[in-house]
Parts: sequence; structure tokens; C-alpha cells
Amino acid sequence: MRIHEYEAKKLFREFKIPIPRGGLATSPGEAHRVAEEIGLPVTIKAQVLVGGRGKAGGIKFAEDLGEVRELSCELLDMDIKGYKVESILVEEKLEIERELYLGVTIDGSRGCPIVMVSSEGGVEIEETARNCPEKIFSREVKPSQGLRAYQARKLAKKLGFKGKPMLQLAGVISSLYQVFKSYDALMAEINPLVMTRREDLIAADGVLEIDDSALFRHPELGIEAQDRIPDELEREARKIGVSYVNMDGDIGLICSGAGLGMATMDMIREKMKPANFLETGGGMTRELMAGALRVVLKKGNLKAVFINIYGGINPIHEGAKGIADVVREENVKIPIVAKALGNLQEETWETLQGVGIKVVKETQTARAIEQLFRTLEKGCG
Amino acid sequence: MRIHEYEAKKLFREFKIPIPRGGLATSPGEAHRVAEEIGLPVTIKAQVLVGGRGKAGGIKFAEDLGEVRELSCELLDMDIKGYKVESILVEEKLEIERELYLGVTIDGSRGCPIVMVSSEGGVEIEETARNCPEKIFSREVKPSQGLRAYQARKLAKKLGFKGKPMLQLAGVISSLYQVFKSYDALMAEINPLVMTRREDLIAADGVLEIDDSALFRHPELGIEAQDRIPDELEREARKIGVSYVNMDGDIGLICSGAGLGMATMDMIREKMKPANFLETGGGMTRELMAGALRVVLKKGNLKAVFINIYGGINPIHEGAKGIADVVREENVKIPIVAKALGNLQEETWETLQGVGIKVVKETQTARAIEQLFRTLEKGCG
Amino acid sequence: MSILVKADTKVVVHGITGRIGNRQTRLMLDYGTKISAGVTPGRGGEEVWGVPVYDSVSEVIEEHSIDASLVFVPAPFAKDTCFEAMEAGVKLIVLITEHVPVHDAMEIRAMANAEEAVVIGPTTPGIIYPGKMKIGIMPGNMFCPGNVGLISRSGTLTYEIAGNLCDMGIGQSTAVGMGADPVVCTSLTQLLHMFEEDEETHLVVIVGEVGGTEEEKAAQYIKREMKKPVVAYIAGQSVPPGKRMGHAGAIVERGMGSAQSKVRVLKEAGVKVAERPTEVSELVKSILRRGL
Amino acid sequence: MSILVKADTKVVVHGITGRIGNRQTRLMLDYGTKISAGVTPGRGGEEVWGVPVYDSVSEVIEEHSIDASLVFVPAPFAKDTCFEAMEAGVKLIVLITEHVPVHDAMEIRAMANAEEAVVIGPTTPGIIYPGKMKIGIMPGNMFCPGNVGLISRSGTLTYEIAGNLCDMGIGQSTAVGMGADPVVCTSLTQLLHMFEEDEETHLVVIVGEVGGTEEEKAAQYIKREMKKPVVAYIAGQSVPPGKRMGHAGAIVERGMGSAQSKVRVLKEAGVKVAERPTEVSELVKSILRRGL
Repeated sequence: MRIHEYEAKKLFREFKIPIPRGGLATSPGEAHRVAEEIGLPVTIKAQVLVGGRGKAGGIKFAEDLGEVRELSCELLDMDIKGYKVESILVEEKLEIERELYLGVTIDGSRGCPIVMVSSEGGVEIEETARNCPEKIFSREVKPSQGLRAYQARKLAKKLGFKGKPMLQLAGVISSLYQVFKSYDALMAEINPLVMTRREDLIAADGVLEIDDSALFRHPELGIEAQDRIPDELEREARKIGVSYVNMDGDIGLICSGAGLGMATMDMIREKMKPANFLETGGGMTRELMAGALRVVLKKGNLKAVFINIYGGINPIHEGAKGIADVVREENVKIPIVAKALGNLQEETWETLQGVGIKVVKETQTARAIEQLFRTLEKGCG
Repeated sequence: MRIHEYEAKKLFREFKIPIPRGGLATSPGEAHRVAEEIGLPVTIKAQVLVGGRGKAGGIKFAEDLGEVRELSCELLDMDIKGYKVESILVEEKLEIERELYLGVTIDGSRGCPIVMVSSEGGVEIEETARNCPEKIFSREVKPSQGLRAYQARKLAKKLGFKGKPMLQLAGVISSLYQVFKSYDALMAEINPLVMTRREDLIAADGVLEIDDSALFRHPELGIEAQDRIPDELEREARKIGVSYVNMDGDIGLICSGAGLGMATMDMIREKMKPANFLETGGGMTRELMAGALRVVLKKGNLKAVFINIYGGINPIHEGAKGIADVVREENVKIPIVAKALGNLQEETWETLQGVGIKVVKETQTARAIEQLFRTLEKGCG
Repeated sequence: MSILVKADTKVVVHGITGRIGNRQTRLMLDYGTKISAGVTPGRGGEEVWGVPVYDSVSEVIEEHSIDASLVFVPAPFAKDTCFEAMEAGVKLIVLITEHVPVHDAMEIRAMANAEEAVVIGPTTPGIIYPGKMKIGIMPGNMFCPGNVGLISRSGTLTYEIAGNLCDMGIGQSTAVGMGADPVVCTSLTQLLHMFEEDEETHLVVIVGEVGGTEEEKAAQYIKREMKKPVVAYIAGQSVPPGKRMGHAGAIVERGMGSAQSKVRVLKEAGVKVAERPTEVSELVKSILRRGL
Repeated sequence: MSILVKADTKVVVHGITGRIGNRQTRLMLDYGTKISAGVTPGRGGEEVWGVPVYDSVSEVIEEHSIDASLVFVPAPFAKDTCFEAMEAGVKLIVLITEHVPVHDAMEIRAMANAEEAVVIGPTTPGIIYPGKMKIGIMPGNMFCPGNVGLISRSGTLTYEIAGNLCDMGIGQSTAVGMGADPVVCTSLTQLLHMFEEDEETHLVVIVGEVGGTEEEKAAQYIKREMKKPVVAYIAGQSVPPGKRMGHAGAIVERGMGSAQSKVRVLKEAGVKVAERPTEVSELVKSILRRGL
């Protein structure tokens, strides 16, 4: 779960990473007040949970208070990559001498955190990673040990820093790792870390992506992951406890298991378009499946629903009852094709067939999808 | 540095260790208000930085509000082992079913924390340790790893606990270790940990001894070690940066090094009595030595001052200047005998002799002390 | 033979008194798994389907011999449970639990390396030695004994592919779910190596998916060292690139991680890559028919 | 021979640009110590008394060979400095710094054990190989070459006792300050063992003090394994029992820790215990005169 720039910066400051003076605003009037307080010129930045904001026009500079009002107004009216701008961060405009890149993330294949630094900070860092990987220095961190101060200094020296600025940069690197570790982050990033003309280092931007699975350890953040999902159906699904991704087709999908779900989607797309991706996880109950089907059906104009579930850890015979409940209660008319195999499959089939669901008993999902296609071609409900 | 019971309990509560309901009071009126709020009967406990308070009469029980006022008055007038009672803790009186002992401390010879539990909690625990050590269960903890939950459960089971009470006790043990680790403690202790008649575990008392050397890591505690020293001269010495222990004799003492200081004291005591123990540490400067001599002289009726210093890490030639400054400025009349050896000893001798200090140039402290004795027997200044 | 387990591997089930632990214990016993004991702190002394329950692993090993741990405990307790098992000397741990914090998974993996233990998971369906035993939650009826080694990042998709193989008369030597979390404790490459060394395995099937770089790393190993044929399927060909999570992930992966990248490097390493799950069993059959 | 160091042991000084580091470097150079380099982060490129200064140990070892680290950095940085030196492969560290947090000292000790490194200190005056070299802060003029091994928990008291020995014509093979903090990284027993193995050492002097149980542990070792004669002095006979710090310390020490207890167990182990510092050299002389 990604948190907002202003939230990330607050946590950075707790760990003594210098951030620009500034304040959050949700109206042009508030932005005006913040700008007055910190002095002009200012940077005004849309607070959205998505990258590439700068290129999308989400960052403005204002020289006077009139401009502050005007540009704030403009930003607060924007949508960036589907995210509505609900607040803006008004900050002192920095006098930039250099832009550095600092990032901590997890290297899945090595199973440990990795710290990365580059003297080529700014929006082109990914291009640098592709074209000049030698300009990015990184080091693995032993998870139980953390990043030690001398290791941070070594990274700072790799960027050619010496003397006090080297110590200051090493301090920021250490602090960023501390933030990453303390808040169970998947990613902590400062891009750019600005060196001002007076040789101060300031985190001009901040990204922090927290592991949803670890939020229980951080009640102090007061954040519920589900509140951070902008799509309404995705948010609703999250509350039930299933993973849902809204898509642009018309075949509703319910699968148990992400791999099976993706494979199913790959095959449906050979001829049709899925309306969603939905994965139940391993905690299936009657209520969960009923809720999942309700969420899927909320999207209008579905041509059909395809269900593909396995009874491993999941009690599919219980899940089937939830499906049947909804079909009955909501008097579902569109065709539903289901493949359900594994533990207690016979009981499951019976329940589904009891409410008119077309059950495919073969192992191959491909066959079940062919059945779905045939059903729709025939036009029978 | 030991902190007060009420401070320790506040930290315990942060880590979810149950503590009795209650509040701090510095007057009988406040005690009355707390007792009214939490309900009667109550326990009233003197807050002093020393053990053995119970036996010294520092813990009272009050059945009604009149008694609360009366006993609070009594406690706030008390001195316990030389500590003036400045505040009292008023708490609900617990219905005690059993008393357990929990402690975490450092085993110096093994170089690691050690967790100890016993089902024989209460004031007699030291006797239990001496006479029935088999009733105390302990385990070492790897400092980089901490106490793991299953290790805490194993200790809880050793006390014969089962089921939910075992899990609860293990939780308190884990939390106590967390407190110990998080606050750089030398010792964290709950004695007794009370099991009430309703099978709840509550920390009836709490002791937390924090490593003075690690206080810089805990600005959140808002504690200055020097403020916790009841003796005025000891407090003043601490501010200068030297270790001072007030004693009952009349020979002032300044030594560099604790071992040398103790050996010197051992030898002085063969015939006379030291007025203090003072150890300069390794940060000697002209100012530090001047301050040290001033503190020593503050104690009236000294017969003489004995100085025993080595020039290893310490620039004794600088220290000597500080001594000379004070002798001159304060026109010191009592005899001072000094032994000073090591790096730059000649320069040091010259400075000391320049203000009339008797310098002994031999290696043996015993000889210098003999000189001190002779000087006093002769009665010359 | 099989990898990781034997027919008589003795298992301790952590979280045996929970809803899932209880149910899966019954299913494993029915399938033939030797379950020596269960552990649930605070529930020592109970029994689940005749299996004795203890408060801790150390109490179990006083009474029983144990080869493997199967972990069903809730995610916040997964790390402590794995540490407890490893400290008690257990060398194979199957960590079924979903939603284990990634920082915990990294610590578990580091301790497993230090202790020379194998931890499968988290978020794995487990290990099955078809017809003999299983340590996990996969439905036994989808698998059958044979000579194909199966490694999967998904749970349910594995069942489907195993079922397809069985329908064509092709059994499995062992099937292992490696888990699909950002950090898993045993890599695809490590598992490939075990199958390469296993005499009973003639061919290995990889069921991969979009994300991470496990398949890319494995391709290097296959190219360099593997003699046995490998067939793969990568789920998520049609998955649109997810919401970008800042630059750091992209820098680490350097253009790898997409389904397309995985398919390309696996093909370059000589792996037969199926377009859809169904094709896996056909590719396997044609290779086995040619006779190795 | 000597323990821990040789005449040409090459030393890196951490915190060399500080007031104390600078001064002590001069004194060590004058005494004959080979100082290859200094380290102060952020001061790389400078020189102190002709010794080149680097930002890190890893830069030092690219240019110089290093046998030992001498640490003068402020207490908050002591742990990181020791870790850095050990990670770079340094196997002997002398940690002069006072007031190192005890929890840090425990971690340094644990890493030293894991890395098979020897850390002397914290709060030690260091190691001196009289007449040859010293890694530490002791005044060289108080020591002289010979065959007595000297181990001390105090700093300045060691100088006095060494000086007394020299006055009587008795030199030292090596003198080591083990530090007097609640946790030291190398125990009295470990140092006794080194002297027991050292051919040049004929007798060992222990300068102990009240508190802790190092002397009690050492007494067991002496009784069980040591063949060389041992003389001891324990400072603090007249120290009144300190303010009690709760029960936990008392439980750990179980009645040990007082000067009286230490004297008793050392005597039981056959150690000659001096009543006052002066007596040490007399006891040593009488034993050496008897010829061992």
C-alpha cells in the first residue's frame, strides 16, 4: 500500500531526514495561507497515490500569492491517471544544485533488502537503470542486521562525496533504511534528494510503500489499507477479503488462486474480455463467496459469470452455498458457468446445479471456457 | 540509573504489561482525590530510588479516605535509607492469589541478558536464590536476537502454568524483555507479579535500572541521570563529569581510575578514614580537575587531601594546573599530598610543587600514603 | 524416490487446533501422511483426530521423532513458529500461511540459510508425493504417482495442471508449491536442482507467473546445468502492467518480471513453453514419448 | 614472545583525528608501535603525525596490511566501529572508549565470538608488549620487558603495579587491561589461558576489583587447568556494599562479587593474594626466587 507524499515525508522527518518547509492544503485558501507562512516562491504538488505525477502536470511553481490560488485551484480540479486530486502539498521552492536518487526496496530473488543510490536523480532514473546501470550503486542488507553506518558511508562515497557532505548523505541513507525497516516497507524512495546551492541535502519527494500484510504492526499509522483503494468495487472487495481488479470487459470472473485466475483470464481473452479479476484467497466461507459474487454482479452489463475454484485449503462446498444464496436472492438471470474440483467436489456440484449453474466437471479450464463460449453463442441463460 | 516505580510502570504499560489502577500524589489532598477516583481500599507506596522500602515501612494500606490522608501524610514525612519521600503512588489494593517473580538483567560473565522467573515472588526472593536456587528458572538471551515468544512460553511452563494463563504469563515475560531491551536497561524486574483471585496477572511493583551510558539514546524519557542523585555533592560531581561517593571520614581523595581509587582507599583506611571516593575518568582537563578539587573541599573539616593520578590517557600536566588554580584562588591551607606518574610527570610535579603541594615521586601509593600519615602526624600544613 | 520428503516422513502440524489445521490434518491422515504430533501453544494435552497436541516443539521432540513441520498458524505468528521449529532442529518446514509480512519472510529465509533448513513458502499449497503422502493442502485426487517433477508458484493452477497430466496418464514424482509472495524461502532454482538430482524424476514442469525474477534466474541454471527436459507455463500473459510502485522495483528487475520476459528467457534456455495450461500435458507427453 | 601482539603488529587507529587519538598516536609511535593508518569518517586524505587518514577500514585494507584496530571513537559510535573492523577481517580490536552502552558491548562481544575475533575492552587501557610496542594509552615508562603476564581490570592501578614490579627488576611479557565495565568482550579466563600457553610468560598477575564474577570464574580455570603460578590483588576491600539495584543482580551473582568472595575463591585455587598493591611485587619476587 502506497501512502501519500506528505505522509511519507512526515515519517522521514521523524527519522531526521530533512524535508522542505511546507504544509498540506485541500483548498486554494489553505494553500494561500501555507504559502504566506513559508514565503514565496513555492512548489505545489498534487497528492495522488501514483507515480509519473510530474509528467502528468501534477507539479506547479508559483511566484506570487495570486498564482498560488490559481494553480491550487487547477490542481484540485485534476484527475491524474484516474486518481482524483484531493489535497495538495505547498512547499518552499528549493534552489537545486544537484539531484540524487536514494531507494530501498526488496530484492525478491535474493530475499533481502537492497539499498540503491545514484548521482543521476530525477525523473529519468529508470532510463539510467536501463541504459547506464553502472551509474546506480547498490548493496544488499542482511535483514536481521540492518544497514550499518559504515555501509551507508561506503555508498555515499561511491557517489563521489567527501568530508561533511559525505557524512550528511550517509546519514540520510541510514535514516531512509530505518524508515523502510521500522514501517515494514516494500519500498522507500527519495527521488530527487536535492543538494541545494548551500550544500544542504533535502528530500524533495518521498515515496513509501508499506506491506499490507504488516499493517497490523503499525496501528500508530492509523491507516486502513482498504481506505487507500480509489476504485469503489476494488475497495468493497477488499473489505470482504478478496482481491478484485476492475477491467474493461463483460465476463465476470471468480477464481480461487491468483495463478489459476490469471491463466483463466489469459484463456478468456482469446475470444472475450473479462470484466474483472477476482481471487478468493485461502479463507473461503459461504459468506465470502456470496460477497464476492455480489461485488462481481455490481458491475452492470455482464454477459456471464465464470467461476473456477479448487477445494484444497478452501471448503468449496461451503463457497458453493454462498453462490447459490446470491443466485436465488438476487434472481440472477445471466449464465453462470462453474468449474469446481478437489475436496468435496460432488457436494459442491450438487449445490451449484441446484440453482441452475452450468457445472463443468473436467480438469481442463480450457474446456470449461469453451463451454462458456458455447453457452453465450447459444444465447441461453 | 534507577527510575521511580511509577515511571517504570508507565513504561511497562506501554508494552502492555497490566499494572494496578492508580495515580501519583505529592500531597495528602492529591492522594485523597486518587483514592476517591479508583475506589477503596488502596495501597500507598513511597516513591524512593532504593530497594527494601516495604520492610522500612514505605508501603501502607488504607481502608477509608481518612486513613488515606493520614497515611499519606505519614509517608510524605518519611526518609527511607537516606532518601526523602517526595511522592507517593496510590493504587487499588490487589486481591492476591499468588506472587511470582520476573526479572531480566545482564549476566556479565556470560555477556548476555538473562531472564529469570520464579513462582516464589515477593520480598524473600533473594533468600530463595540462596537457599533454593532450583526454584528460580532462567535462560540466557542472544543479544542480537532477543527473547522469542516460544522461549517465553517455555519459561512460563517451567512455573507450572498451562493453557491461557501460561500464554498470559509468557506475554508478560516477553513484554518485560521488550522494556529491558528498548530502554537499554541493566535490570527490569516485576516483584511481585501478582496473580489475582480472578486469575489476572498484574505487575504490583516495578523496578527499572537504565544504563546511564545509553541515556543519549532515550531523549523521550526526559531524564538526566544527574537529577536522580540524591546526594548534593555527588550530583555536583556528576555535572562536572567525575564519579564521587560521599563517605564518613576526613581525608579528601582524588584519583584517576576506579581500581587505583579503591586500592588507595583500602590503604588509607588502614589508619584513617576517607571523606570521599573521587575518580576522574579518562577525560581530564584543567577545568575538570579544578572542579573536582572544589567539590572535595566543599565538605568541611577535612584534615588533608590526597591526590593519586596517572598520565596515561589523561594529560596530568593540565590537571595539575587546575589543582594549582584552586589552591591559589581558594587559599587552601590543609595539607595536600600528591602522587602523579606517567606521561609528562616532570611538568606535573613542577606545577604542583609550585603551590606548596607535597609531591611523592615513588611508584608505590603505599609510600605516598605513609607520607600523608607522616605529614598529618607532624601537624604541618 | 521423491524430493524433500519420503513416504514415512514424520510431520508435526503447527496450528493443528485451528479450523484449517484440524480439517487438513484429517485429509492428510487419510492420504497416508505420518503425523506424529500437533502444536498449539496453550492447548497442550488435547488431541486432534487422535494426534496428540503439545504446547511447543521442544516438548514434541522429547516424545516423537520429527522430520518436518507444517505451519498453519496465523500470519503474525509465522516467524516465531518457523524459528521455534528450526531451533528445535527441524530441517524441513512447509509454511502454508498467507499474508506473512515480507520482512518476516526475509528473516525466516535468512535463518533457514544459516541453519541449513529448507522452508517452502510462505503461501504455498505444500508438497505432495503422489499416492504416498502430502504435507500441505492440495487435494490428493488431482495428483497421481509418476516421473514428472512439478514446481509451481501458484496453488490451484498446479492442481489443474497435475490433473491434466493425470488425465493423460502422466504421474508426478513430487509436486511442490514454492509460493507466490515477493520473497519465498526456497527458490525455483533450488527446487530444479533437487529434481535434477532425483533419479525418479525424468522431466520437470514449471508453473510460473508474472512478477519477480525467479523464472529468469532459473533459466540461467537450466541453460548452464540441467540435463533433464523442462516444460513451463507462465500465467498472466494478458495481465496489464500493474500500477507502478515507484522506480525502485523497476531498477531491481531491470526490465525482467513480465510474462513475456519470462517466456523469452526460458525458451532461450531450451525450455518448452506452453501457451495455455492445457498445452503443458501435451508438451510433456510428446517429450516423454520421444523417450529420453 | 607475547600474547595477542607481536613487535611488528600493524595497527589502524580509529578516531585518530580526535584530541585523544592524535595525542596517543604520537605516544605510540614514540614507543615503537607500527601504525599503518588512521580512520575518521569524513576526514579521509588528511595526515596525523605522518600517518594517513582514511574514511573507512575497507579503504585502509586496500592500501595497507592491518593486524589490529585501536578504537578511540566516542561511545555512541563504538559498536559500529567494531563491527566495521570485524567485517573488514580485523581479528584484534582494542576498545579504549569509556561509557559504551552495555547493550552495545553485548552485541560487540557476540559478533566477536561469531567472527572469532578478540575484542579487548571497552574501557581498557589497552595492551603493552614492554619495550617493543603498545596498543593503548598506558604510559610506557611504567612497564619493562620480562616474564610476568599482567592482566588487570583497572587502568591506572596496573601502571602502579607494573611500576612496582619494574622497581624490583621484574619485567612483563605482556600487560593487558581487560576493562572494568559490567560486560567486557574478552574474559579474565580467556586471557589467563593465553598466558598459560605463552612460553615467555612464567607467572601471571591478576589485578582484580570488587563486582562481577570474572575472578570467581577464573579461579575455577586456575584450579582445573593452570600450571603457571598466579598472584592476585583485589581492589575494593573497604568498599561498602553499593546501593542495591533490585534483586536480579544478586540472584545472578548468588553471593559472589564481593572483594572477600574473590579473595577466598582465588586462595582456594592456589593463588597468592596480596593484601595491598605493594605486596604483589613481593609475592612475585618470592615465587620467582624459589625458581619455578
